[in-house]
Amino acid sequence: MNFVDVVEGALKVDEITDTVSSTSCGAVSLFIGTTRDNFEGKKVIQLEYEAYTPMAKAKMLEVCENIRKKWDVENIAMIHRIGIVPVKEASIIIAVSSPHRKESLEAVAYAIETVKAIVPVWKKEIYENDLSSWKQNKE
Amino acid sequence: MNFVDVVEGALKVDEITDTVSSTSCGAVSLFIGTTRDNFEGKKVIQLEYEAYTPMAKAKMLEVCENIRKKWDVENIAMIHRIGIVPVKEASIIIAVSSPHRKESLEAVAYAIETVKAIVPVWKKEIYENDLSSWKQNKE
Amino acid sequence: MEKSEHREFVEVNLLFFAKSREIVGQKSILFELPKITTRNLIIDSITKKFPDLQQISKNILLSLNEEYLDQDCSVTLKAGDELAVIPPLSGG
Amino acid sequence: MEKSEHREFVEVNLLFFAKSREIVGQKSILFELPKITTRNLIIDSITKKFPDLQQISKNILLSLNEEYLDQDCSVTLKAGDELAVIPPLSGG
Repeated sequence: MNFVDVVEGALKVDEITDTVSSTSCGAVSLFIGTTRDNFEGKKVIQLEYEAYTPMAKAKMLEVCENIRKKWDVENIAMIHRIGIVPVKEASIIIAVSSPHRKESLEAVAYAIETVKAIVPVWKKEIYENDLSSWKQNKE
Repeated sequence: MNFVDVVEGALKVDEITDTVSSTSCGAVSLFIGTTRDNFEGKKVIQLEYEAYTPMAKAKMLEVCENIRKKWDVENIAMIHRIGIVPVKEASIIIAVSSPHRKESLEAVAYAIETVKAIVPVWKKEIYENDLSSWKQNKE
Repeated sequence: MEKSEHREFVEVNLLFFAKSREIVGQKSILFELPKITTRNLIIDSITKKFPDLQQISKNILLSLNEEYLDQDCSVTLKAGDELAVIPPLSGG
Repeated sequence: MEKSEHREFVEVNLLFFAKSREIVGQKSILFELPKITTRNLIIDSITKKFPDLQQISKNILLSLNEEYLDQDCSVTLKAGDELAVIPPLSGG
């Protein structure tokens, strides 16, 4: 099962874990991207995310399909939060279940790299001095 | 912060995520080991885990220290459940937060390998025909 | 927009996101483009209409109906196509 | 256990886990061992006391006060030490 979504409001790691858990699997691996309170010495108050939502979902499903070409995994969930994400809260959760641990661990690492590279989502850092800056993912 | 524990009863992924989340971190990676319903064609009803609890905690702390020698991570939590773990439920959760994603992803993969190799915990698979078998982790 | 008699034009939905949205001040507009064109000619048309986009025009991607357009490709548009200006990604 | 006059013996806590616990039928016992010995001699003493452990004796590890004993090491015990029979691990 591939589950992808782009939502406003807090992400719930226990719900997403339940979504991918499977009786035939011995492993669930997760990656959670969270808002850091600093960037290059500047204090970050919060992040604001914007998505091209339908294309973002389509590209996340593309990442799911690529995972399945590479690894034997059971369920995949990717949820990206948009709007304001305060410090310490999750902007993205990726969860993958697999019969054996190696596959889900590798798949999650691949997934976050690929999501950052191809899924049309943007974040703006809002600093304590009221300034803000649109970010760019590194290669 | 290193947090390790060996407990009876269900593990809560949201609490463990909160335990490691940090305002200075952009990433939390998790590995959850879950009970599979099959092993080599036999139907598994549940697992039963037993630990040499004080040594298990000491060895989990040793894994934490080894992680910190290798990667720049912020918080580490490892919790192993003992007693009966029904199918689909978690026997272990490992969570690591880090400023950048690569470190926590690599640390979690290393952690579960090393825990399986050095932490004195044993599982017995209980099959539907009332038979059971103590397992052995592969190299 | 001027039309040459021998070129067919179509109207597409042009979407702006993130910094491009802030520069243009709109999320989407209807935009007329030649039916047969290229990715680079489309960017030229857009930056002609919105000169302030030139500050980021070297860093933007285009998508057509939710698929990225490669750098040099020829593009055939039809009325109602969804074209989007995609600044450097920063999701995750 | 027989004692030779020139060897000093100490009493340790010997713990059994998993399959070794099931075979022995106890979680822990008090066990007398030479004060200066080796890991292999300890295993010999334990399997002499509990012959049924021989079926897994090639696969067990020993720990002393929560540290694994390497295969061939010399070991100095003191009274009250915690020695554990560690069958192949299967945690995680």
